[in-house]
Amino acid sequence: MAIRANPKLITELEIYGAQDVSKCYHCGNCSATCPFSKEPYIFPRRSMRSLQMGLESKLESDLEPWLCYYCGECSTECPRDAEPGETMMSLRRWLTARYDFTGIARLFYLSAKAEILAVIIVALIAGAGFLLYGFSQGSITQYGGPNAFLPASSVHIFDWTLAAVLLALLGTNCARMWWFTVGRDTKVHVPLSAYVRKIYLLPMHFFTQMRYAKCEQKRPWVLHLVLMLSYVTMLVLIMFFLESMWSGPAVNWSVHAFGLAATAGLLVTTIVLLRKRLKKTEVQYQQSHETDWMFLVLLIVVVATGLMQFTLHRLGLETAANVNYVIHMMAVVPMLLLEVPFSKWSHMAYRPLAMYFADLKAEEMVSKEREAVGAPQAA
Amino acid sequence: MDDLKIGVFVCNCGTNIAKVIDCDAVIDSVERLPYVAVARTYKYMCSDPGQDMIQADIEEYGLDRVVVAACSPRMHEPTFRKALQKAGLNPYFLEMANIREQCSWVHDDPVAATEKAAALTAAAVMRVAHHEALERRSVDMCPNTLVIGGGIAGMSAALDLADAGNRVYLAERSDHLGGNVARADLTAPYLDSARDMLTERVTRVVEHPNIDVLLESQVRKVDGFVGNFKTTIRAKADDGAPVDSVYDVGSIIVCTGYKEFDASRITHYGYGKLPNVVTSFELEKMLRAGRVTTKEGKAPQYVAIIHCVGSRNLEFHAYCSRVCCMTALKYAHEVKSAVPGAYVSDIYIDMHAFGKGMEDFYRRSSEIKTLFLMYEKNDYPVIRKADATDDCDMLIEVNETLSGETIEMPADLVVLMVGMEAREDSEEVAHLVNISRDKDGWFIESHPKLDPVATTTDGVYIAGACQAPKDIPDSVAQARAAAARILARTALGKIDIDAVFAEVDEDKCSGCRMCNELCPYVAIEFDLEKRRSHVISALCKACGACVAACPSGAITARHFTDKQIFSEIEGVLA
Amino acid sequence: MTFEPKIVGFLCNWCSYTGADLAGTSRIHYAPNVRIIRVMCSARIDPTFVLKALHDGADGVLICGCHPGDCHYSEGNYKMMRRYPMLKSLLADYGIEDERVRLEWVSASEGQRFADIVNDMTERVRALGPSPVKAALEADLAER
Amino acid sequence: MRTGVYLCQTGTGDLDAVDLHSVVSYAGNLPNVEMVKDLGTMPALDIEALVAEIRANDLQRVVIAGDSPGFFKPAFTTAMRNAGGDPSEVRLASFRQHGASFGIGTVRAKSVLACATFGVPYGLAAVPDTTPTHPGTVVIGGGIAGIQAALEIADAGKQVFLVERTGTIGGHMAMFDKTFPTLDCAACILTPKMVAVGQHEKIDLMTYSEVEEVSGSPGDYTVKVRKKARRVDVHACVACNVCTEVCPQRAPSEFDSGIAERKAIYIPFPQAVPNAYLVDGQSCTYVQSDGAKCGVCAKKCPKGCIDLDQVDEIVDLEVGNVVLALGYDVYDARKIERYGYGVLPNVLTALEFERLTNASGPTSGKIVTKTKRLNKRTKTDEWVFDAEDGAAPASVAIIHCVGSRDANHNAYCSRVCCMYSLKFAHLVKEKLPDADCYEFYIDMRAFGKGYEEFADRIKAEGTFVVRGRTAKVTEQDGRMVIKGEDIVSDRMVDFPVDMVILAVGLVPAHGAAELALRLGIQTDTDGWFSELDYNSDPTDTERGGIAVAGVCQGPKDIPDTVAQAAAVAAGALKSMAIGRGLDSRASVSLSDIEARAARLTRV
Repeated sequence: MAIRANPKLITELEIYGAQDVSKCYHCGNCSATCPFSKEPYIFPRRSMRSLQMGLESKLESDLEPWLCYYCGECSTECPRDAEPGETMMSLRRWLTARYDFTGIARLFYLSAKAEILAVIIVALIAGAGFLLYGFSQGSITQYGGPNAFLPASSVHIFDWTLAAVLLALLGTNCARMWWFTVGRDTKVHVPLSAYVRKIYLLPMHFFTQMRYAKCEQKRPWVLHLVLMLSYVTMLVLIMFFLESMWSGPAVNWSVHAFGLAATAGLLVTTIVLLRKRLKKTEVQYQQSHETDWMFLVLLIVVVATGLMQFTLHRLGLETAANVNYVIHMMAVVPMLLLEVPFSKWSHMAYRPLAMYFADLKAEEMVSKEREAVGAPQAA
Repeated sequence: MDDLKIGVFVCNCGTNIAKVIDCDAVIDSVERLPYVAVARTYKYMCSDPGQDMIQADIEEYGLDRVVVAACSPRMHEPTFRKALQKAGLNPYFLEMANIREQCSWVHDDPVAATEKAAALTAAAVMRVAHHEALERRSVDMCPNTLVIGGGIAGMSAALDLADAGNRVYLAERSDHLGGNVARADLTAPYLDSARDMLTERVTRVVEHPNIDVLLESQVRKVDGFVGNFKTTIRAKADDGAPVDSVYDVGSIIVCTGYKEFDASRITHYGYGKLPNVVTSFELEKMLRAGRVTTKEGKAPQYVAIIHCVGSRNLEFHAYCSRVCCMTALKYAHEVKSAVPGAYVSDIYIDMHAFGKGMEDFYRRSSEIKTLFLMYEKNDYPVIRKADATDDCDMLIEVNETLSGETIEMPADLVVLMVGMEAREDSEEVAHLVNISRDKDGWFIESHPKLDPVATTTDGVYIAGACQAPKDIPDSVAQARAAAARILARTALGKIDIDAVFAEVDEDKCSGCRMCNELCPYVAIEFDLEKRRSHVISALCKACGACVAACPSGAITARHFTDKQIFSEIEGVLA
Repeated sequence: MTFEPKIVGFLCNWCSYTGADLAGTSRIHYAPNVRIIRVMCSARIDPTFVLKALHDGADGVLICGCHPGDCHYSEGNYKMMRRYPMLKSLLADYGIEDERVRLEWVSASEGQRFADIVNDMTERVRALGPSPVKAALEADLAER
Repeated sequence: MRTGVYLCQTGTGDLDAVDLHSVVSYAGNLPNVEMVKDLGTMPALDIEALVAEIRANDLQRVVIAGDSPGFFKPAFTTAMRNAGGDPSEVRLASFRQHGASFGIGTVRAKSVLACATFGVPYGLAAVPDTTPTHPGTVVIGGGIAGIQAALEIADAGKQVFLVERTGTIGGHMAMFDKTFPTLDCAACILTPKMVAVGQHEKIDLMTYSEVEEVSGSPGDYTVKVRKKARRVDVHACVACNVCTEVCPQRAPSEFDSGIAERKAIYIPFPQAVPNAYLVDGQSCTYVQSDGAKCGVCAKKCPKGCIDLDQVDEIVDLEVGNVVLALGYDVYDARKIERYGYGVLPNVLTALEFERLTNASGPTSGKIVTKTKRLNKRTKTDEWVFDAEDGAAPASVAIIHCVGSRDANHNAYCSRVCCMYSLKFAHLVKEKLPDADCYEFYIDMRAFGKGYEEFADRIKAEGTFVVRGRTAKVTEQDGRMVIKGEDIVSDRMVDFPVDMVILAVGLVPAHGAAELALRLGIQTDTDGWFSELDYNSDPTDTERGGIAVAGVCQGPKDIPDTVAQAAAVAAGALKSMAIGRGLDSRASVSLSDIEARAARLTRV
């Protein structure tokens, strides 16, 4: 059955960042340059092709964009300056929007204004909420202990509810992702047993980012890994050890050591990434989408205020600490609420999932391929 | 012939020959041969003293034949012929024995080599005895030229010839000059104005004092041969009645161009049935009129351009029409400009963007978001009417090779890039001026690389798309090349005819006409009154095919007569 | 002393003769048994030339022309190509061994090839021994 | 006629060469010009707005001026029609087409624009006067283009000086084995022409000579030629080879494109014209030691025609016409590291393969892979072609578009590579029927007469034609591993072959740019010489009496080169026939053009 081409899609993808895809004349240089491009997942050329022709359903079901880490080799070698790397990046943005059932992601990617507005609104609500709550039951001069402005216990509850909401949102999107890429694929059927057998891939890819390490340059991988691990550490600390982080004034090294390490990790990587995006020397940092900036800006604010929080609290400047904490939360809440399910952060979930799915599908296809024809030398 | 005096001169070529061959032994062996009056060796025969020696001996011994045993005749035959001429001897009384390239340089056994050298020299001696005095003749060259076809090629050739002061008769079948280029608005890849180019050409041609433009005219008859053709052209007289008039010309350039492929021959493109399937030339019309719309008068949202219509496929023409790819890209640009916001797709096999500026043009075409869809040769796209629910008029199904998918491309207007094919009158023209056509009907050049403008009939040249599909620059270049060939001859005023050619002995000729068909240069005419064939020496290139074929041995090849070759055979075996 | 065959070679002027010259300029050595006669085109080679050569004592005849499609006169070599089988069948009837007469295509850049052909042919003809024509003629003479 | 002038640029032309502001103000003062508007670069044209504008000024003619105004014409034509005007009254003033670049940019742009407003083709209005022309012609470059041009002119009985940089004429074509698509041998075609040049009494052949400078004006040029010291008397030398035998010094043979060696005194190739030796000063011991050492060749030469102390000589040639037939160099494959040329032993360039497969080449046409061998002089291992020891490759990969069609190298297509690559495949299959042969291509550009049929034939012969350009070549236990994408069969290509041939593209010959500057002619962005008009005048240049032929004007195959070379003769012969040639276009003043255009428009 013939697939309907849609020449209009390419125009839409421009907003997601794919400016040069139309230049591609399909020499296959990029696919051959990419260290990850292996049968049955040959990319980026094929993805660029689907995009040029506007084969939406096909693109929607592609895992390839998630298998690319944008090392930039393909873009440097491209004879037509068609920027395959950037195209894959844009496709990831587009897919994120596609997976998201609420349509919020799409809105953010298509309009920077909308995103900024949303962030501000959420921040204000969060700020207002915390202030109201604080004044309603405690005193601004009290940090810890009884009638503390914002007692850890209640913040803790807030964190967990927030986490639950995020998980629900992200979970649904991941489910949709599965449906698009594996579930509705009639050609390959992945048996349940395989899912179980290969489940280990998820944590492995998540925590090691081992595929990224295969890229020619290793530094991006290190950066990415540090950023991700610090983030996760921080998440774990907040979700499970919030109490002990608040307890003071004595420093509880068993917890704070991790806290400080994570903070350092986040701070350094975020600054490095910001500088790269500003300097535009490396190909993969040349075309920054508004969402990339938003993500980094929020992150840096969160980290800065977090660190400030720690210091003020240790110095016993309780009022300042409380005020700063509210500001901190005004950045944290939008960051988590908007970025994790609807924007850049979501790829923390999509990437490992994609690799997991890719592996499962490949296994099936290869076993199918066995009886099919061999490579061209046997043609 | 008894008083024949032959001089034999054996060259040592330093040691090149002498090192292996005992030149004195060669002298001894040939001295004994009949008519040999003198035989000598010298270090370098080709050197001035060597040549002086030969000339002196011709004087002293009254030699009337000379044999030089030295290097390959391809190297020094002209040199020694000049030497003979200087000494007042007919240059064709020379024969060379190649005892360097084909003896001393290839053999190491001195005895065998010397024996062979002696044999070769002996053969030369025996051959030269039968040489005849030959004179290079020349016939007058009429400076006028007939150019058949008033397209861009014909006009370019005509202008070069006329500017040089020669009379040119430019015969055009239609009622206007410009040919197929006149149908185009812009040219690829720079989108220059085709019209300005033609206006310039036509104005110059029409105003040129040396060019007679014969519109609505037809060449009826061509007699004679190179330098002296008599051509009969039927043209409209002032009163409109056709009149035949005869023009004397020395050369003829055929620039009859091409005709477009008839798209309706390919049924699955639905040309002629689907209203919005048009040919490239029809789109060209729309663009010129500033009215790129569907038959319903709507601005097309989707425009699809299909390449290689009638070209590069087994059913119709195997060859590539060479210009369609760039023309298609031109249309992609023009449609985007005329209908802003239209989506143009370009359905091709291979993108032939080979010439200057073309690859860049291709790149720019993709930058303006032309969607390129690639299909396999002989796996044509299929066009069908779209359903009412679709946002387009037609759907084109393509097995798209770059994605491996079968694609359905929406289209409101489909443009068929019709290829070029030989004009239906090409056979007639070929017959008229005595040139041959290839399997596709294109005229055949005498050699694709040695001589891309001349034909097997001397004095008749071809230029432009009548020889094979060509774009404007290549056509113009070829036309000027043909003009150059003619200018070279008119500059000399005469056509030099090599003394070496075939002759028919009319007493022996049985009139079987076997040779007529054989001659690749149609140099043999059959005289219907006498019922005898005879060779037009000006056209003969002396290959000797006819000589060997003549059943009654009536044809002789000057300088390669049976007698000469027989005696050479006897010589090498003596 | 081994038998040294005499072979007459008819070479076309444009490809084969030039090729033979190239063998020389490249100093490629080969057997001295072939005596070359230059003709403008292989199409000029009248079967009687071959017969004449054999009659006058040649042990073999080598005919060389441009490769098919390369002919300086566009298709002369094809004419030779068509003539050749007839000639061969005629010679067969005369009882002349097939390998004594040979048609080869040699281009202007194939000096080596020409040398190889000459060597190969010389060996084959040497193996065949002297031409039967000679003997026959002598016998014929004796009878008179 | 009420005329509106719109300036629209595509940004591809040489914009800095034209002062648009002065062009705009100039246009405003032209008769009939009602409005002038500069729409800048790559404007998104709103046809409705244009219609309104045309109506408002009720324009009867619209002139689009710019580097390539044709790109905007359809929009204006549509607008003109929709506004009820005559669509054919949309005129173009193309700065690029009429050579509005360095120096003359602005004034040229003005004259082109003026013509357009009068509705007169620039070519009709800007006709330069004729100047008396010297009957001699100098042809620079002795490749097939130069040879053809020289013969065409000399056959008319006119004097030609053929100046060739190397020791022999013949150029690249002499290196080839077969020529596509007929597969007839290059030597069969070329050598007769070379001999004809060598023996032509009207051709003064100056090999091993270079053009130092060109002065004078159209019809009367003085060409200063440096006759480099050949150190061998061309006329006396009989090519006996003694000198080469005794010469102790070796150097890579240029003719064999480096895959074989030659001596310091050598003949480029056996059929060289002139058929004489020459001494390469760079590798000659005697020359390098200022006559202190060696000099044995001079002593041994039986004709004493070697003069090792010979020095360069400068000669001035008085000519009326100059023909540029410089030809090309091949792209330096070393610049593309990922193909490993120069590092991996069995990665060859096309020219190297030409010599390898050539019957007159170092292996006399035997296709073998390189063998490792100890160089006795340098005491190092080196990879060489050896007809005896070399193994026949079991598989050969041919990579198209090496250095061509690539933004990182040369963006243009080199036009000949597809076809010669197919030819290579044929030669491989012909000589090694069992060998696997792969062609990795992007587009198979078989456009010429009989080319498509040739391509089909090669495929039928069993060559694997793979669409997809190879990304890299690496080595794996002695074999060359190629990595690429096989697009059509949706596979990755990743397997070893024994030999890789790089179909290197063509680049302008070294020194071409300098020469163009000295001659005052233009080159395009890729460095190829610019013709006077792409379509109507593909062989003349801006400068009267200077013509271009062959590849130096842009990549070309042999048939097109020969045709173009013959075409330049037309220009030269024309000028000689009447003793006058056209002056440079630049000599026509703006006011003359205006006047002439105004006159023509009334007719």
